[in-house]
Amino acid sequence: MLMTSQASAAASVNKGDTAWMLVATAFVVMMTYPGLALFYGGLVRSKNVLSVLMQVTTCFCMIAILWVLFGYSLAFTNGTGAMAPYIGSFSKAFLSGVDVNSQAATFSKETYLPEYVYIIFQMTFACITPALIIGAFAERMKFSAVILFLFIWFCFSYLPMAHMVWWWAGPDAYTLSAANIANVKAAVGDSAAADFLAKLTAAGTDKDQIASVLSSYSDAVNAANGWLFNKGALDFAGGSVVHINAGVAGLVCALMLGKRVGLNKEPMAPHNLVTTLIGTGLLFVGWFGFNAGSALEASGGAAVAFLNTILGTAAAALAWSFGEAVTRKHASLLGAASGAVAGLVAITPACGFVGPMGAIVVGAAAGFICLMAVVLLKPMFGYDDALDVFGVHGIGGMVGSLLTGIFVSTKLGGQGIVNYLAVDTTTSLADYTTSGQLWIQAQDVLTAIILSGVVSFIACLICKYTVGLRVDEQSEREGLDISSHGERAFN
Amino acid sequence: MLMTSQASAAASVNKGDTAWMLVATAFVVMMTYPGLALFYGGLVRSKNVLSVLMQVTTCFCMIAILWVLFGYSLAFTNGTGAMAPYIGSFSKAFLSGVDVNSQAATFSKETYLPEYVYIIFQMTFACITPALIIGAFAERMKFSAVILFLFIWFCFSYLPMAHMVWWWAGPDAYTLSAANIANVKAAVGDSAAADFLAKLTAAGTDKDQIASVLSSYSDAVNAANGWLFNKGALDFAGGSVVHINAGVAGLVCALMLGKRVGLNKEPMAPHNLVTTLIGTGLLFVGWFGFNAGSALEASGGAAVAFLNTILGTAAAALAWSFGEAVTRKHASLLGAASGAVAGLVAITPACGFVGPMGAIVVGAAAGFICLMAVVLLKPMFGYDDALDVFGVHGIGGMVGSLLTGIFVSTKLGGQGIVNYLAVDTTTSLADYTTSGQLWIQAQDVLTAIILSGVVSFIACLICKYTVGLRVDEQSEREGLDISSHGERAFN
Amino acid sequence: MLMTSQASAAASVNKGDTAWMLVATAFVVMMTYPGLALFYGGLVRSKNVLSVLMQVTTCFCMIAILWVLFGYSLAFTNGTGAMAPYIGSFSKAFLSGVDVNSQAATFSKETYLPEYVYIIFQMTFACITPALIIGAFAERMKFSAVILFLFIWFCFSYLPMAHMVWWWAGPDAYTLSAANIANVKAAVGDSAAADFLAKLTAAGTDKDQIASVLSSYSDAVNAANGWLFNKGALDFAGGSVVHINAGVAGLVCALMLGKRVGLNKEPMAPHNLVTTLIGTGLLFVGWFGFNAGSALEASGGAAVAFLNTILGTAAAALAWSFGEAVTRKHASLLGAASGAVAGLVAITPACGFVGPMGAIVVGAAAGFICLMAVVLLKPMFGYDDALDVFGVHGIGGMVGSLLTGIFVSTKLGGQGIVNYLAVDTTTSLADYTTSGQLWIQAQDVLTAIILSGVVSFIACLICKYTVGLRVDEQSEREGLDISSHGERAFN
Amino acid sequence: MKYIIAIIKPFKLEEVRDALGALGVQGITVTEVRGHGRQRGHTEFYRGAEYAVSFVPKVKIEIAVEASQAAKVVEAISAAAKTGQIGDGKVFVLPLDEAYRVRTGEQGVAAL
Amino acid sequence: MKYIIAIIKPFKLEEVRDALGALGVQGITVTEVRGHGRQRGHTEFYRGAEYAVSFVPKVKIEIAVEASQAAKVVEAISAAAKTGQIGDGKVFVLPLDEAYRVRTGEQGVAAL
Amino acid sequence: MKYIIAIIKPFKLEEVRDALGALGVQGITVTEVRGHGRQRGHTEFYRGAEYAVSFVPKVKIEIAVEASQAAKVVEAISAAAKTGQIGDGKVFVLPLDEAYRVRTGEQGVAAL
Ligand SMILES: Nc1ncnc2c1ncn2[C@@H]1O[C@H](COP(=O)(O)OP(=O)(O)O)[C@@H](O)[C@H]1O
Ligand SMILES: Nc1ncnc2c1ncn2[C@@H]1O[C@H](COP(=O)(O)OP(=O)(O)O)[C@@H](O)[C@H]1O
Ligand SMILES: Nc1ncnc2c1ncn2[C@@H]1O[C@H](COP(=O)(O)OP(=O)(O)O)[C@@H](O)[C@H]1O
Repeated sequence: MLMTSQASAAASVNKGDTAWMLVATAFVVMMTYPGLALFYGGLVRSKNVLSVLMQVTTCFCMIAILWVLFGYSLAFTNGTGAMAPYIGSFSKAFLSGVDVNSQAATFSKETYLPEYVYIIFQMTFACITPALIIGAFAERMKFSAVILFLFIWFCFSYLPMAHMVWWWAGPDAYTLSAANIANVKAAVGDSAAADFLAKLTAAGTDKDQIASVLSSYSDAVNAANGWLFNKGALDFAGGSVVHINAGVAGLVCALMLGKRVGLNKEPMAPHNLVTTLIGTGLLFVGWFGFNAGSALEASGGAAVAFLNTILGTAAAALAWSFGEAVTRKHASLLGAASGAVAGLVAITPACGFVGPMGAIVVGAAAGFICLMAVVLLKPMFGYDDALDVFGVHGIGGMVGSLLTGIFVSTKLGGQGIVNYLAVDTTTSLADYTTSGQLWIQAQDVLTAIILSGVVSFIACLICKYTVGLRVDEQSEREGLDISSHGERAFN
Repeated sequence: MLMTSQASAAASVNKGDTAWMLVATAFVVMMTYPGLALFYGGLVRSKNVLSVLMQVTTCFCMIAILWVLFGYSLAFTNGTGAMAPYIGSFSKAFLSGVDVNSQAATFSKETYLPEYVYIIFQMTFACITPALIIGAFAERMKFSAVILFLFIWFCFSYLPMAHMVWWWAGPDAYTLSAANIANVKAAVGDSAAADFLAKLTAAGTDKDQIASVLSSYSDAVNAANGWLFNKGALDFAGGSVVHINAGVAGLVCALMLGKRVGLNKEPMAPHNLVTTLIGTGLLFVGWFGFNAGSALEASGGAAVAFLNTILGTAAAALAWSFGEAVTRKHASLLGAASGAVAGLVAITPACGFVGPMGAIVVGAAAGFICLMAVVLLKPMFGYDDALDVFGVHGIGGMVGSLLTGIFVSTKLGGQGIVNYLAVDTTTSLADYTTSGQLWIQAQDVLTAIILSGVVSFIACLICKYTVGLRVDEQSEREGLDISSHGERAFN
Repeated sequence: MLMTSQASAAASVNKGDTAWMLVATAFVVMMTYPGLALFYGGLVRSKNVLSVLMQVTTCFCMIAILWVLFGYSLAFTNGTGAMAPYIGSFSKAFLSGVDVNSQAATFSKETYLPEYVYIIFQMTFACITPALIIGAFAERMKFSAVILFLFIWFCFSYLPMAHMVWWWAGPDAYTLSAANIANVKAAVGDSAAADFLAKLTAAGTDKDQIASVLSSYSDAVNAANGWLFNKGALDFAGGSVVHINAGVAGLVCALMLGKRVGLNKEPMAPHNLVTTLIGTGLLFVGWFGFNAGSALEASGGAAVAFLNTILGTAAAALAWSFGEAVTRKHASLLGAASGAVAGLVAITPACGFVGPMGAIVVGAAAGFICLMAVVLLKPMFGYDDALDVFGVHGIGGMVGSLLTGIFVSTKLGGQGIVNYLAVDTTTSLADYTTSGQLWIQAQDVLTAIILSGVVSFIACLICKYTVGLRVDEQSEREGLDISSHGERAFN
Repeated sequence: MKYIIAIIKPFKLEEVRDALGALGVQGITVTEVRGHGRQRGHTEFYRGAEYAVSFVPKVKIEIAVEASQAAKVVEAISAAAKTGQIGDGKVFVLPLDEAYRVRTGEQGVAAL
Repeated sequence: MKYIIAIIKPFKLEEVRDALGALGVQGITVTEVRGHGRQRGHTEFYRGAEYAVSFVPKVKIEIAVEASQAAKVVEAISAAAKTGQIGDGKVFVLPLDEAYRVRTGEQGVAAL
Repeated sequence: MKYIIAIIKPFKLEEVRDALGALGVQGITVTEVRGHGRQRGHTEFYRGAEYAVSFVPKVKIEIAVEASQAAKVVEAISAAAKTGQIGDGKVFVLPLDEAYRVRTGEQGVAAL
């Protein structure tokens, strides 16, 4: 989103949008806290439940502070030089220059949000993503290592991913005109702005010349956009930025840490599935803020994202239940809840792009595939991804990201693709082909896998050789609640 | 609500309304999931808690999908021929014809919502209503029978009830003018529209003739309205459609299934009242979306519905507590929570019609009467309505529906009745009499009782002779969590 | 806020504001119910959990009813005579004169809310404040005494405090003009209004005379404002009105009741910290409605209050955790949750006034200071404030109220102070000095301490000599759930 | 004196208590236990993991009685706890040397 | 050796443990149980249903001791657990044939 | 017949059960208990309050066996429950006078 403290005269903030985005932000907070904390907390053994809750709590608090110190700035400002497509700058570190009148662009021309609203909305995304990883290394990682790992991962995997996929100049930046000078300056800098305007004036009424000026202006604006955004990668609310990113980190952590003591020997059944159900419900409700909030407006577009979120979730829960009923004779609540989360994950990148019937297909696919991932992949490769972060978020994110490329097609009831990089952002992209878009989506997915994989691996090594990765066996047996936090959940 | 893809020029969508309705929808989701699931889940024995949660989960997911396949269309489109007042058509099956720009009417002229918003808001009502029934047959019904029963009941009891009580052409449909041609066509069809306009032109300035044309036009519009809507039945947010409907279904199921094994011999105390309290709280909060959302606008009208919801609930909880304190020497938390729910149920049909003092009376009445229903009726007739769906929702809904007819009166501080069937919908109905309105309300109540009773009875028989109604005694003793779902809540 | 049934023509209600405030209200309900109930419920022993939940439930219901009967009127109407700065009148008792079109002023000129919205928003504040006190006397007070105490305290401590700090005529009242006659009349009465307008006309174009008329008019308007509001005390969302007020009441109750049987002999560890975590999470989410809702508009100002709420909470949770890690070797979840609540409390008066960096400082200070208060003060003075109402809410509220006076300064990134008592309310106060404002804040704090202390002491005495304060030892040992409410939480 | 330990199905507790009450036996101590025997448990499934749970919930009753009463008590328990299906449980009789009532200091049979 | 089983009021556990510690008895095993005796339970009420709950929460303590120590242990427990009110509980002494310490394989009195 | 009571570490339960199964012992009753012995507990901290928790979670196993089998059973338990670290637990052998199977009315060794 383009941030401009001096928004153009035409720019307007609608209080309905602001109201919705304030609520959407609160909803995403609720997803993490208490939603995710409870979802994960119920799944571990009772001696470790507080450790999970504490890790989620501390993660949330730490990232929230880091977000205003430098995170927001690195993700959502123009970077400099060759790094611009990959990471922003420190220009808004400490939120400098932002005040109650600052505005942030949305996807619609001349429609803005108070920048503080955009900051808090995106903050909640930054907070939940690292927290997702906690499920993978639950029940055995040192608390100090958790903090250090998440700190490193946030800086080097989350922030670049968010910048690459979501950062762009905003629709009004593409309007080259004297009236829109503030946006033009913000997009390409003061001197270049004057330059382009002069060239435009010079072009007079010569259509070819105008087109050439506008095209080179567009290129200049795009130069600072995120790399994957410019490619046209579709990720409405965070399939790659959030879920694949976190899922892969979880897998790497699980591999680096090794298995929990007693795995496959002692029963490790979830200690309280009612707690997990509460978490599931709050995740579900909060996710409406996450997905429909990503429309950035209180509009029909937000409503369709909302509808698709319900449908994808419902289809995935039913699919997972059906899969279990067929293969295990029983459909379990944990299965349905896992399916629901898998559906939520998969519909995340898709929700604003596909149609309702597409959402049902995406959800059903995610339900089946994630069930298979959890039941088959883990035993096959023998890693101990304690709460299936990779199986549900990693795999679910991939399913969703790829299927978005297919079901976005208007032929399949999708919303079609808008060409945000053109002057007229209301036109949909002419040259959409399913295979072409799939390849773009695949690049998005691969980028997340590689970046998160490498960063996680290095972060684990750093933890290992500084604070140490795992607690000792005696502490693990006693449970992290007592050994790491000095308290017990139930008395 | 009238849906029109091609809304008239004057029609406008306010983002403040959209923001509120998106949130209201999320709130109603939260009522069911996790609210209702937890409320019910805490009340059963620990060996059955997951079965209740799973039934609620599956119900929600199934109905959500059915809603977009055909449910919405059958409830909220014009039906055809003689069935029109009782059920809609399949014209919007698969949400065909709906896109992000489609609009749905509200109760105010020229005020619309994105149709997707209306679809999701009403979807959440459709999802929670069948889920309410689960409390009646808890702890003993086969999972397959639960699914089959709820499917049948949704199609044949919920959808017709929603259509009969809530479906109408919307306020703008009553404006016969060339400028409003889109709405006129949507309401009476293309050729009739042309016909009426021609007649109106022909009438010139002759007042009598104009009145006669307008009156026959109104009749034509009303022809496709719901039967009970046309009668003037008042049900702001679902007293008959939701609560009586579900409550009666619960009673029939309890009678058809028989008592739980060990009832009155073994203790069957709620396994976790804290869980029930969480559910109560989330129901309470979510119900603001349910009730104040039913105003369809972010307005003073929504606020009074909100206020009445708090007051009715508070009065009912205090009344139930007081009743218990007098008759049992102790006021219990379960009593207060039950009273709160009874109050929420009773204020549901009333909340937008009565005044604050009326709301207190409605709530207090519901608190006392539902307490008596639960304590006296059940032992008297000997049915095992496990979680008092009939006693709280059925009886509470009746109390609320009938008292709405009384306290709507402006003399008792009520909001008065608007004549939606007239051209000028801002006028309140001149011929309101308490007894007249009470009789209308009684017809509404009786319709729900008879329809739901008959449909539930037949649905139970179908289940009985196909998949079977009850699990075997051994499975019931072991608990449905393990016998039906292969898992335990607490480890 | 000024309420005027006949708002001036220029006054407008924005549906975006209404949408946000409806949601904010629902959020504050969620804070109390189920948030606070669960937060407290998890901290007591399992034999007392229902008693805490029941006390919170009954408190909420009782106050909600009292609020519409007389509470709102006493807090938010002009009082009469010498008492005017301290308490309102009964003019809106039973909400008489309020209807769906009534409007309430916000902090912005010509920006109104439906009065019902303001009534329900403020109702939720009135409901949660007495409920906070319950933590102090948990596990030993008679249920009848709880009700009686909270009733007295609400009438004589909460209502005056709310009136003194928050009641004012609203910005439009300061505009003396014929066009604005409705507001002028509402503020100073019909005859005085005519009088002032006549004087203004008489003043003609004489600047000095105009200034003198305006100044005496301002004085007349201010005469009915709250005492502390006129002083310029800053309390954005209730540092003194809510938290110090409740915290001091808690301390007095703890002292009057004496210690729980077995304290320091038997273990009294919290029975379920997961329940407490759920409560913490819902408090956190709900608090956004509390704090950002206090902006009364969906605006950048609400967003900065929201952001500051996150930051203050995060900083406090980290500070408390850090303090524990240093002094006890373990950072506990209960510590982090307590820190989070301390941060929420402290940022409450500050959230709309300070900047993001200021919020972090306020939060961190509250985290450390409240930790010390809880660990050191209680053993030092030997009172049994069971759930640390004084340590967290009392002390946290003082820290926040005082630091608000410092960090409001624009030099420290704060928002600066607006002079609401001037005709032009957009100007910020010229004569702000840190020491001056600190002294104003101190007066605010001291008023809350003295008022609440005295009222609580007298209320306890009244309870003692009527219904009795404490249950007998046998009942306390058995647990209040069974002895006072006849039920058990877990079966 | 004898110390009788019985393992029974949980839902039979109330009936057993009533049967003992009828015999005049008032003092009973009850513990929730899990049993393993001929009665098979069940299989539980949590996402990828399948557990065969071989323990079944049972209730353990302990009663100290006069030696002469032991036979009658055993019989009463057996009769009341019986469903005829596998897993009905066991009754064990152990020798008891001494018994004391804390409140009064009574000893032996008087303390039961 | 003797196997002592005591049923006491839950809030007396810490005091009893201290009393035993003072005697040099370290090994104790504690179980949460429910007791039925002279002490009456209470009535619970859940919506329409009323239950007379006749069981009261108690704590069961088990201690294996040298036969010679038994009397002192019983006395210590009795003294510490006494409130003088109904429901104070019982102490039972059973014969113990053999005792083993798992860690060391020690046997008999040495294993206690 | 003998009544064997063993206190072991919770995570050793499955191994002990398997070891007993190998011996042909099927009937076991298991209780969750808390133990106090040489193994030290831990300190817990809740806001202002610090508690030294001296009890450690343990599992109690009860098995009624033919007297002749007792030694083998004790040995099997000891072997399976051993970690060599403090807190491994104890095995106690009590005399058992009589045993009955509720379902069939069988008595004595046949009832085990
Ligand atoms: N030898 C034994 N020692 C201790 N407890 C036993 C023994 N045999 C059985 N039990 C207990 O009795 C319960 C019932 O035994 P089981 O063999 O399942 O049924 P049945 O007695 O009907 O053959 C078991 O679950 C276990 O708790
Ligand atoms: N004969 C008995 N066998 C086993 N347990 C007993 C027996 N008598 C009493 N108890 C236990 O001792 C507890 C206290 O006994 P009770 O009769 O209530 O009080 P008191 O010992 O003061 O008369 C009971 O709740 C029960 O758990
Ligand atoms: N004399 C005893 N009577 C009853 N239980 C005992 C006795 N001694 C030990 N225990 C139980 O055995 C457990 C292990 O004993 P402990 O002294 O901690 O370890 P170790 O046996 O390895 O020396 C204790 O926690 C307690 O439950």
